[in-house]
Amino acid sequence: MKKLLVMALAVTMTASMLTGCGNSASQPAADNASSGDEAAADAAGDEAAGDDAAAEAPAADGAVIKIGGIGPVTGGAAVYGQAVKNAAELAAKEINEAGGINGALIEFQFQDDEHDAEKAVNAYNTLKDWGMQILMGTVTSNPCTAVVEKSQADNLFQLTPSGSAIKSIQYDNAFRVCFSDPNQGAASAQYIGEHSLATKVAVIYDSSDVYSSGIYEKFAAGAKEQGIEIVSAEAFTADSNTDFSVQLQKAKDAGAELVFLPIYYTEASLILKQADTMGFDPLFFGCDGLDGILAVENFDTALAEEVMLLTPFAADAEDEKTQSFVSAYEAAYGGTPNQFAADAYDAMYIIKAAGEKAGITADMSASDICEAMKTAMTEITVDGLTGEGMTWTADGEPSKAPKAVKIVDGAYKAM
Amino acid sequence: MTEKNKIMLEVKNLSISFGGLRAVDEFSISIRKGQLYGLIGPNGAGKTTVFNLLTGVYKPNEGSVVLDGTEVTGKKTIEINHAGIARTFQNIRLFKELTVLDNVKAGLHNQFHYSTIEGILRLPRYFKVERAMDEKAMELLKVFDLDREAEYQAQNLPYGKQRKLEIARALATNPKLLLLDEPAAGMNPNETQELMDTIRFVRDNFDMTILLIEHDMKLVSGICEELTVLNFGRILAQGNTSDVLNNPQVITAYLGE
Amino acid sequence: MVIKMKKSMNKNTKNNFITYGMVIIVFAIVQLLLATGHVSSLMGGLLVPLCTYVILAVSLNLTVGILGELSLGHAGFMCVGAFSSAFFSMVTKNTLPGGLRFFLALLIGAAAAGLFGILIGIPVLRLNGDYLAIVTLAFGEIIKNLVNVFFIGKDENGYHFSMKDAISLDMTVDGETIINGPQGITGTPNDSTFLIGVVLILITLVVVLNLIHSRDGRAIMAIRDNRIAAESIGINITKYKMMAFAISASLAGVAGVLYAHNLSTLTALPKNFGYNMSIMILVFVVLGGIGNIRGSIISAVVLTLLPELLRGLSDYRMLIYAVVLITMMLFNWSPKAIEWRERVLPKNLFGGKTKEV
Amino acid sequence: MVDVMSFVSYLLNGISLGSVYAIIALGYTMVYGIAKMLNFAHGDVIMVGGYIVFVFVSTLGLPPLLGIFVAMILCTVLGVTIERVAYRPLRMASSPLAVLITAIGVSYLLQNLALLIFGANTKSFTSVVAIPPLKLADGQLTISGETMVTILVGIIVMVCLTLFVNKTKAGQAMLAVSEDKGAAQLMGINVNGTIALTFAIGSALAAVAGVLLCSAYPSLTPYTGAMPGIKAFVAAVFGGIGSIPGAMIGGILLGVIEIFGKAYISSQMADAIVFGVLIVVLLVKPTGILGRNIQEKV
Repeated sequence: MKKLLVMALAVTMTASMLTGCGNSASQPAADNASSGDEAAADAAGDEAAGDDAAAEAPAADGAVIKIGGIGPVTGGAAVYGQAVKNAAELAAKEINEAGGINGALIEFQFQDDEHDAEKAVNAYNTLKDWGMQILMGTVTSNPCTAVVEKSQADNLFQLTPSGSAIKSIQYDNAFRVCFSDPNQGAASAQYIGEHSLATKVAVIYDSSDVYSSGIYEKFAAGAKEQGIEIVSAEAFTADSNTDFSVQLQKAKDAGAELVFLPIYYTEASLILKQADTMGFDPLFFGCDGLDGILAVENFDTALAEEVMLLTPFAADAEDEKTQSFVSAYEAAYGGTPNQFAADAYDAMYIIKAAGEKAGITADMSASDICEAMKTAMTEITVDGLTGEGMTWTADGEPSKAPKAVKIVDGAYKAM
Repeated sequence: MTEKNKIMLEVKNLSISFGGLRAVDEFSISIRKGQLYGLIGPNGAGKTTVFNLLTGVYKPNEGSVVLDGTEVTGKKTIEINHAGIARTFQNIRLFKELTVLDNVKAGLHNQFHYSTIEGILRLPRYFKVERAMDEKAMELLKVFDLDREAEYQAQNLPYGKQRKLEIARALATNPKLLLLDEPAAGMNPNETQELMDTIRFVRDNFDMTILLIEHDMKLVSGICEELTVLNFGRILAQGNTSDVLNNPQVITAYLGE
Repeated sequence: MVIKMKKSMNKNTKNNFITYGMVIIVFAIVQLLLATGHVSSLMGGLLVPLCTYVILAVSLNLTVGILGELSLGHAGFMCVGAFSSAFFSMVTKNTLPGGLRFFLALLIGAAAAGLFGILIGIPVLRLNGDYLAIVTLAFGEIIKNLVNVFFIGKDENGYHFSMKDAISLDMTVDGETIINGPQGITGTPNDSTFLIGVVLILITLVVVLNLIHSRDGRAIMAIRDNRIAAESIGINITKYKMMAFAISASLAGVAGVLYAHNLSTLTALPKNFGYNMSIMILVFVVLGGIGNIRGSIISAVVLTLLPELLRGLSDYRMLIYAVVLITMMLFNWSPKAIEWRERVLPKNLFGGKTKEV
Repeated sequence: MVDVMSFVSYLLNGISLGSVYAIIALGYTMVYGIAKMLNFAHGDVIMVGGYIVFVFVSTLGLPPLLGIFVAMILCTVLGVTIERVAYRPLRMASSPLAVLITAIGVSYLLQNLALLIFGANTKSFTSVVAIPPLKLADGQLTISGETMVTILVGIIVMVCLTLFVNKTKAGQAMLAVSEDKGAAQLMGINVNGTIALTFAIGSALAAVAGVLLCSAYPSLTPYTGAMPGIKAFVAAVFGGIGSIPGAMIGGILLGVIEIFGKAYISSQMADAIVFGVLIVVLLVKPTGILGRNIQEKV
């Protein structure tokens, strides 16, 4: 039996080496991965290099900057990782068509982490073997916290599009595009307070999720300052996220005028439907996780009427930049991009902007690039899909204004 | 009372019902030390149920069981084994995936001791005790002519040898009373003859008291000194082997009306 | 006669030493490759996880293969070991030297998981078969769920505890949340190394293999093969079931310690401590051969490496993984495939039918 | 007054959640009872059923009933194929665990196939139930049309299955196979055929369950079936696995316990409560509420 397993291992390795061979020719010489005779790792590294590279051929002189991406493209959180992967590949293609970064083309590779910290580290190491110079990731918070530990040790520049926990960018090599969780929670409380939307608020949050519970905590603190009373705060978990009748019933019984939903749109669409069924019609207020709800295939947008959300991105915003992104994304991948896609798209352009400011070149080591980028990040100002005039502080946090939008007639309307 | 006539097993009025049916009704028996005692009766008479009552698999509704002066009525199987009753099963229950040797060594479990830690760290006592266990187990296997198959997996033994191994395993627990449930079932006449010799040998050399259930009349009349006949859960006849076998009621029960 | 006995003892011992030797040789080769810089980052990063999964597979095999009970909650014990030890390490991060701290963390993780094994074993081991499986699954999910509502913080007034949210900890401004519910524990020191991992594998193997070939192991396997007969020869069923279950749990706890100290972030997600993980470990055990310890080691390694090696297939990766898993299962277990293998392939390739332990 | 009202409301919500568990559990218990295997892929067949109806009804615009019919047929084909290819070769394997692991492989396979074909994006399922919600007590209590239909379908399925098993020849063959495969074979029963039929029925039920699950909770992803599948299995164990009415009762009880746990104890610990109750039930009654007690003969 065990010999059989050994054989299986051998077959797998041989097979993956064979599939890798066709592509390995296109691997640039600049590959600084430790090219060991550890057959397994080589096989994986080699083929991955050619396989995922986002459709752009290296420049004639072979000068490419290797940008890696990490996020879940399988498993329960796949929807976020796939959006980031698609948008980043789109951005890389556009940047390359426009001449790349300082003349060097981008080679982009995205690795799956299944929304698991350990797999994320594996993905990071795979990218390192490939010769990654800059990391655009990871998509989800907890894996991001695990990876930042490694990227800091390697002194590799990391920009996460959507890793929103405080500790996800706790080192100076890491920056992010999205708001941090506490930032969103506080901003939401402030917005509700300042616009006198409600005095009695109920919260429904995902207690098994870092993002959701992180926002909730700061929201609760912020609400106190604003004099908003939280009349009910009910949780759900990843294992029981289909029925929300209890949470809604409690909010209703407590007389909540507004229900704050610091959660993702998949669950939110169910909550809206169930609230409608039970005839509960308060104001619903969400954060950037709610963006995407209108793009859920076949969703009855009437249910989301009057829902408000603080989001840096709205897929049907009127500005030219958003519209061209959305149409390009739809043409390439089908489906409307969500805020994760927008964050990733911005991330690639931010890397470009910082890279140009720092004057990075393809032959620089990852560590040199990191040193240059760290400084450049605090000096640049980027107009992106998720914010005008975005700037960064040395601790990695972005400074941009959240936009509050309201869903009217099945579309976002700025408030 | 002399040592020879000491009562080893004293059962009084043992009864059990399953859903209203009296499976065993007022069963009483008295077996002297060193005796070879037979329990016979037609199929479904309740013989195996008596064994299950004696070994604590079932708890009796009424009655008492006294083993060598110790009350064991209603105790758990393991306590009864510790008190000194060991058994074999009608449908063989060996430790199939263990070796023949390990089956017997499992039987020796409570005769030899070393702690879990000594076993895991393989301290000197582990080797010493294991060696002693091996020797003792091989000695027992030899009695049953199983020593050459010591390393076989128990499930690979031929049927007759599996029956013998079960007896060896029961003996390994160092019992005062051995219960054999149809030890000759499925054996050919030669094997049965051999088994009879073995059972006698065990009785004589291990100073054992044996109660056996058997259908093979040749074996029963050949080795049992006394018999009890069960029919429909009740005692039909009891006493000296030849007397019982000539009892007209017994003959009717066996041959039918 | 005596010669024969010695032989049997030697055969077991020899078999065990082949297993130890295999681990040590692989370790030596990897060390050599590491020293000469021939190991990729991916492989380097996988070394500790591989050790973790090997320990998990071997420890579950004790329950499934040796005790013969199906447990679907093994990840729960790993979770207990991981969180208890990570909590300890966080608390003593600045007071104890690294080596001693990790040693104590290992003991704490093993003890905590073992204790849970006993607590859970008391009710659970009365059940049989699939019912036992479903109850262990339930316990695993309960552990995961409870860890997610655990909040422990520390400030100058001492420790604070809550099972609602971090706000309820009611700490002063510079208080530090150590276990933060779903956000778990962040900043655990990275104490796990490949060397420690391999040493722990060897310890696990010594414990499990020597247990199997001892008086207690015989009793455990006797219960597996025939509970009623085991009872009839005076073996204490509850005691030995508990012993196997608790040892299995505490070894899973050790794996949890290794896991927790390999990543700087520790959270209890369905993915890493839910029934998915329990099932994954069971897959290692069954694929490697139930009761076959060496098989567990190999299949844990193969199945952990496989998805990483398939990374090049990008979108098709997990699909191919599923297909390979099904195919391997059919090939390894289907009576027809076994027959075919024995007929077509040379015998020595598969080492005959003898059951190895 | 509010308290009584909300209690009744929770109860109704629990029943409606439970009815979904119940209908999944019926398929689970059927397959387990006959084939004696934990079919971990059952939840994923439910997901496939959901996607098929989604494609035919929401995208292609077929009438819902026709869509359900198509889904039942396709799921039946899928179920029988899975049984033939992945499970049957292992039925005689030396350990029953082999087929359990293969079922897990099949579960991964179906999830990842769906991920490749439909993507990870949530699809919003249009309810196939056109009945408006029933409002009671001035609209303070509502019973959705989906709940009413689910319970009704659950009862119909339960009655039909019971009749089928007890009154038809094929059903009797199933009982015989579930008692003793070897003896059934000797009696001239086609064991392979009977088990295939069981999978066919179980998978058709999974399609129905998928439609009702997605109608009640209209979000469809490749992982939609996994957790309800596990919970429905728990429900089947609750009720006494193998027992058809047990699955129905177990499912509804599980739903009610889950909702009450959330409402009156802690919404964060809902899972722990559900599984905790399961453990208590099994310790008191080791074969579930309606399960038969089987003692090993010595």
